[in-house]
Amino acid sequence: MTPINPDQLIVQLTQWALSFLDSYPLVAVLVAILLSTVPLIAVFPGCFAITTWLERKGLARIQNRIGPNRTGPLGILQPAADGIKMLLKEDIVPKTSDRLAHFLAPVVLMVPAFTILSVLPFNRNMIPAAVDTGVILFFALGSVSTLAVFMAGWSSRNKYSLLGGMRAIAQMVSYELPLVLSGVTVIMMTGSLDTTKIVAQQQLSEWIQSSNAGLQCLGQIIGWNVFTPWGFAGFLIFFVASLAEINRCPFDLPEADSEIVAGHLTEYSGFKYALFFMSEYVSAFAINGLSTTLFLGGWSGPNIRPPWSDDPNALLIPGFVWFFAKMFALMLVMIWIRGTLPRLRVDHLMGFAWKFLLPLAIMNIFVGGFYYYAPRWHGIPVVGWPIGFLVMYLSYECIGRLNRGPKTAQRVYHYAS
Amino acid sequence: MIITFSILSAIAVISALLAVRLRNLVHATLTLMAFFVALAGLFILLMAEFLAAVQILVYVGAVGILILFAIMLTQQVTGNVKEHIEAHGALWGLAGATAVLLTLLLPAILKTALPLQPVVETIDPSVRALGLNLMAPYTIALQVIALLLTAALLGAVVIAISPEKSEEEKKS
Amino acid sequence: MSTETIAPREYQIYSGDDLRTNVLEISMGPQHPSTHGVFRMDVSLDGETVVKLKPVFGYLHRNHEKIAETTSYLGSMPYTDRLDYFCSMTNNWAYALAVEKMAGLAVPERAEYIRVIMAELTRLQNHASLVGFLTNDLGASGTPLLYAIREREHILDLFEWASGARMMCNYMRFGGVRNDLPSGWLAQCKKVVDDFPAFMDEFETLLTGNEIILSRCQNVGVLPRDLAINASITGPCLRASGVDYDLRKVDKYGIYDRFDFKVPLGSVGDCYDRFMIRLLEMRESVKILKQALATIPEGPVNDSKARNFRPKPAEAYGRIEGPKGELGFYLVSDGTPKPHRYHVRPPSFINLTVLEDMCLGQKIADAVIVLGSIDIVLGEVDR
Amino acid sequence: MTLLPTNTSFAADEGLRSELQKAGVFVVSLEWVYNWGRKSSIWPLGFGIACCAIEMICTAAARFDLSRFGAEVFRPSPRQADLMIVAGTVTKKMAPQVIRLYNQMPEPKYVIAMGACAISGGPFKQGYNVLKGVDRFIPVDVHIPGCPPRPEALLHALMTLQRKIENQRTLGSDARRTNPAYRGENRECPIPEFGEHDLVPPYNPEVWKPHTIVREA
Repeated sequence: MTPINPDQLIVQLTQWALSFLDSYPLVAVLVAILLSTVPLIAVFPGCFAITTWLERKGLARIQNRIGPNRTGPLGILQPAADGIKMLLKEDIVPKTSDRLAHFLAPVVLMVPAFTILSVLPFNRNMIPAAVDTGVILFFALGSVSTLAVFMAGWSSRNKYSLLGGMRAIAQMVSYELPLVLSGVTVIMMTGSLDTTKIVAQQQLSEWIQSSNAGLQCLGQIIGWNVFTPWGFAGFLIFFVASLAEINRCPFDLPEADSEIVAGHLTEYSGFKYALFFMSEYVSAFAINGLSTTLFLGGWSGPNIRPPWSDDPNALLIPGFVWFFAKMFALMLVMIWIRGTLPRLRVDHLMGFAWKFLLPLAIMNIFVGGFYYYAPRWHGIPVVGWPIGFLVMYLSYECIGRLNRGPKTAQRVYHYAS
Repeated sequence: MIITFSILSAIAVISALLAVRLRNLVHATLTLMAFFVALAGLFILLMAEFLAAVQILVYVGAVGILILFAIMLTQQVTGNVKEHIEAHGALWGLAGATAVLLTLLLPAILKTALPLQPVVETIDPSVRALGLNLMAPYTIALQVIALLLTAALLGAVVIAISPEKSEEEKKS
Repeated sequence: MSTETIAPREYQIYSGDDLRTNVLEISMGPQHPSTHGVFRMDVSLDGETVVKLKPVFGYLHRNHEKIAETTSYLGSMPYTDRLDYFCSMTNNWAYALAVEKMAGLAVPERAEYIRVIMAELTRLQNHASLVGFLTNDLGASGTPLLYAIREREHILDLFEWASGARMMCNYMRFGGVRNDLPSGWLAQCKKVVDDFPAFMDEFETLLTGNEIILSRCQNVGVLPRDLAINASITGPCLRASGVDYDLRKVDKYGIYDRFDFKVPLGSVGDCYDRFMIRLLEMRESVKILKQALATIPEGPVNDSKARNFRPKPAEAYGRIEGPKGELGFYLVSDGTPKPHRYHVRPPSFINLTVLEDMCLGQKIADAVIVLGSIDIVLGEVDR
Repeated sequence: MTLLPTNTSFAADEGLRSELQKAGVFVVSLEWVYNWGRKSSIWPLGFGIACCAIEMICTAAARFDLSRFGAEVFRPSPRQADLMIVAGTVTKKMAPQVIRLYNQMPEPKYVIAMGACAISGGPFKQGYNVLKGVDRFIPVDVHIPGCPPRPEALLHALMTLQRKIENQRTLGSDARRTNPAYRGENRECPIPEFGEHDLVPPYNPEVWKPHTIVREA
C-alpha cells in the first residue's frame, strides 16, 4: 500500500477501485471510461450553476444592488430555482422553423463543449483523455460550436436569429486565428501538443523536488508561461480572443440584446434555452481551463510536499484546487468585464481580430522563437526576456497606433459667448 | 472495435448519401458535416488522432462553414421540388460507378489475407514524427502548398475588394 | 389566426453587374429592447448596413390634445406631466407659460425661483438617465444606467417631497406653483446639488475616455449644421451640431437672465458630441441651481385668483428650453373655460425627423445608438 | 435534514408532516419544489410602453432592486420570459402587438397590469385610441393601481404573484382543472384587428365579460 498522497488521492482511489476488476478487462475499461467522464458531467454543470449565481451577485455588486437573496442563504439556490423553472417551461418550436436543426443546435453545441473538457489536465495523472494531440483536438472540437450557433440562427426562421447566426460565424471564424496562433507559441516552446507535457514544462522539477519548502512553492509558480514575454502577450491575446470565441461581453454581438433582440437565441425557450445557456458557460470553462493550462501553469500553484511523504512528486494541496481556482478567477474577470464594458460594433470587431490581434499573435510567434534561441546565463534568459518584452511592447504600440487612425480622440468643447 | 467501426461507417455512408440526395442545401451541408465527423471517428479508430483533429478542424470548422456561408448567398436554399432531375438510366450509372470502384479496389482486396489480422504497429503515429516528416523530406511540397494557399488568399482579397472600388469609381 | 403554414422566406439575388445580395427588411419595434418605448423602425439592411429606415409612430397616441380641448385649462395640467414622462416639471412650466401669456398673469418672484430650480433638477435627472440609456444601447449591461438612476432617485425624492408624486408632479399652476416648498426642502436640495458633481466626475471618468465608446460614438450619426437648422432641430441635438441656440438665453423666459451660465457647443454633430453636450449641460445646470438656491427670496408662490378662469378670445404660444429641446404649447381661446385649440410642439418628435438622414449608411448597431442619442420619449412623440 | 420528494397526498397530510418535522425530517412535496422554482425565478419581458416603464426600470435599479426576488433578468425575447409587465397605456394600435407578445410567451406565463392605463385606460380613458384595460384581451394575474404605481407597488405585485404561483397546482388531475397553464388547450388569445369603430373583436370573451348594469324597473 502506497502512502496516502493528498494530491493523488482521487487517482489512487480510482486505481484501487479498478484493481478489483483486473480479471474482467472489458468491464474495467467501461468502468474506467465512466469514472473519467461522469465527474465531468457532474462537476461542470455544478460549476455552471455557481457561476450564474456569481454572475448575478457580481453584476449586482458592480451596480450597487444586492442581487438574489430570497432563495437560500445569499440566494445561493437561485440557479436551482432557475433550472427548475426552465425545465417546467413550455418548449416552443416556431411553426416555420426547421425542426430538426432547431432541435439539434443545442445538442451540437453541448456535446463538443463537454468533450473538449476531457483533454484538460485537472491534476497530475488526472486527465480524462490523455491524448497526444490534446490542444489541437480542443481547437478542432471547439470550432464545431460555430456550426451550432449557425444552426440555431438559421433554423429559427427569424431575421434577428439569422443576423445573429451570420455575426456568429464571422466572429468565431475570425477570432479562431489569433486564438490558435497565440496557443501555437506555447506548443512551439514546449514542443508538444500534449496538455500534460505543457503543464509539466511549466514546473521547475529540480526546485520542486528539493527539500526547501520555499523553493518547492516557487518552483510551481516561476515557470508559468505567463511570466515570459511571449507567454504574457500570448495570454492576453488568448484571453481576448477567447472572450470573442465564446460570445462574451464585449464581443457578445451574436446575442446583442440592444440590437438584434437575442440573436440566435431569440426563438429558443424552456429547456433548449437552458441547454444553450449551460453549453456557453461550459465552453467558457473549457476555454479558461485551456488558457490556465497553456499559460497559467495548469494545476500547479504554491504547494509543498506533505511532511510524511517521501515521494518527490507528492503535494499537499490537490492540484485541481489550483486549477479550478484559476479557472474561476478567469470567469470572474469575464463577469467584471461584462459589468463594465459596452459592446463593440461588427466592423470594429472584425478589424480588431484581423488588424490587431492577428499581427500581434504572429509577432508573438517570432518573439517566442527568438526567446528560445537567445543565449542564456545559467539558464536565465537574460537576453531573451528584456528584448522579447521590448519587441512585444513596441509592436503592441505600433500596431495599436496604426489601427487607431485619426478618427477617435478626446475632444475639446467650447462654450458660446 | 468492430461494432464502433460498423456504426461509424453506417453513419458515414448514410450521411454521405443524404448529402447528395437532400433537396434542402443547408440540410445537405449539415449531413455532409456529419459525414466528416464520422470520418474523423474512423481516423481515431485507426489511432490517427491528429488526422481526426485536423479533419474536424479543417472540414467541419472551416470548409463546412464556408459552404454554409456560400449557401446563404444562393437563391433557393430549399431547392425546387418540382424540378427533379429525371433519373434516366440511374441504374446504369450506378452499375458503371460500382464497376469502376471495384476495378480500382480489386487489387487491394485480393492482396488482403482474410480473416483480418490485427495490424502490428509499424509506423510511428506521433505528431512529432509527422512534423519532422513534413519539415525534412516533404519541405518543398509543403512550401508549394503554402504558396498556393497564399495565392488563393490574395485572390480572394482581390475579388472581395474589386466591387467596392468600382462603386467608388461610379461615384467619382 | 390562420392555420396555413407560411412558406419559408427565400433569399434572392437580383443580379446586376456584380454580385448583389438581397436587402433584409427588419421591423424593429414596437417591442424592441432599445427603441425607448413603443417606437418602430422599419429598417432595410444590406448585410448590416442600413439602406432605408422608416420611423413608424402612433403606438402611444393617447389623444392628449383632443382630451385637452374638452377639459378646462387647469384640467390639462396633469396630462402635460405624461407627455414627456421624464420631465413633468418642465412640461408643466411650458404649459403654464402659455396660459400665463394668454391670460396676462404675473408670477411671484419666489415661484419663478422654484420653477427654475425644478426645471434644472429635471434637466439633471433627464440628462443623467439619457446617458445611462445610451450606454445601455451600446451594450453596457445597464451599469451606467443604474448609476444614473441611483442619482435620479435623490432628485425624485425632492420632487415627491415638494409635490407629492415622484414622476407625475403636477406642481406648477398658472401664476406660480401649487404650494410652497416644505421646510427643510431647500437644505436637502442644496445637499443633493452639492453631491451631484461628484457623481458626474465618476460618470465622466467611467465613460468619456472609454475606447469602445469613443470608437462607437465618434463620427456616427453625424447631423450637419445646415440640416439641423433646416429640420428645426432644437435642444442638445442642435447645440451638438454647433448652433448656439438656447431658449434660456434667447427668450430669457422666467428669470434665466439673472443667472450666470454658459452654453456648451459641439463641433461635429455626431453621437459623441450629443453625449458630451449633455454631460456639459449638467455641469451648467448645477451652476444655475447653486445660484438659485443661494438667492431664492421669501414670498408668495402663486396667484390665488388664477384657478378656473375664462380667458378672453386670444392665442398664445409659450415655449421653454426643455431638456430635450424647445417644448412649446400653442393655445387658442374662444372665451370658454376650455381651449378652442391646444397644440404641443414636442421637441423629440421634431428631432426624430432627421433619424433616417443620420442612420443611412451606418450599421444597424449605430441606428440604435443614434436613436438613443436623440433622446426621445414616446409619450411626447405620439402624444 | 433530509428532503424527501413525496406525492401530494402525503405532503398534504399536515399532521404527519409536523410530526416528521419534529423528528428532524423535512418533507417537501414535488409540487412545492416546482412552485418554489417557478416563483423564485420570474423573468420579466423587457417591455415598456409608457410612463410606468420608467418606474419599472427604477424597480430594477439599485434602490428597490427587483433582483432580490430573482426577477432582474429582463429578457429581450418573449420566448424566454415568464412574466409580462404591461407598463403603460395600451393604445388600439399597440394592443395587437401586446397580445401577440403574450401569445409568443411559453407557458406558464403571467401578466401584471401596471398602472391605471393598463387596468382601465386611466386618465386617457376617454381617448378614442386608448384601450380601456388590457384585461379585455389577455388574462391579467395582478393589477397595480396608480399613475404611475410606485416601485414598491410593483414589488408588492410581484410578491402577490409569487403567492399566487405558490398556491397553484402543477401535478395531478387538479392541475389540469385549476391551473390554466396545464389545461392542455391552446391558450392563444385571438389578435384583434382594426374595425370600423373599434378593435374587432372588442374584447376576448374568454377572459373578459362586459358588465351588465341591472336597472330597477
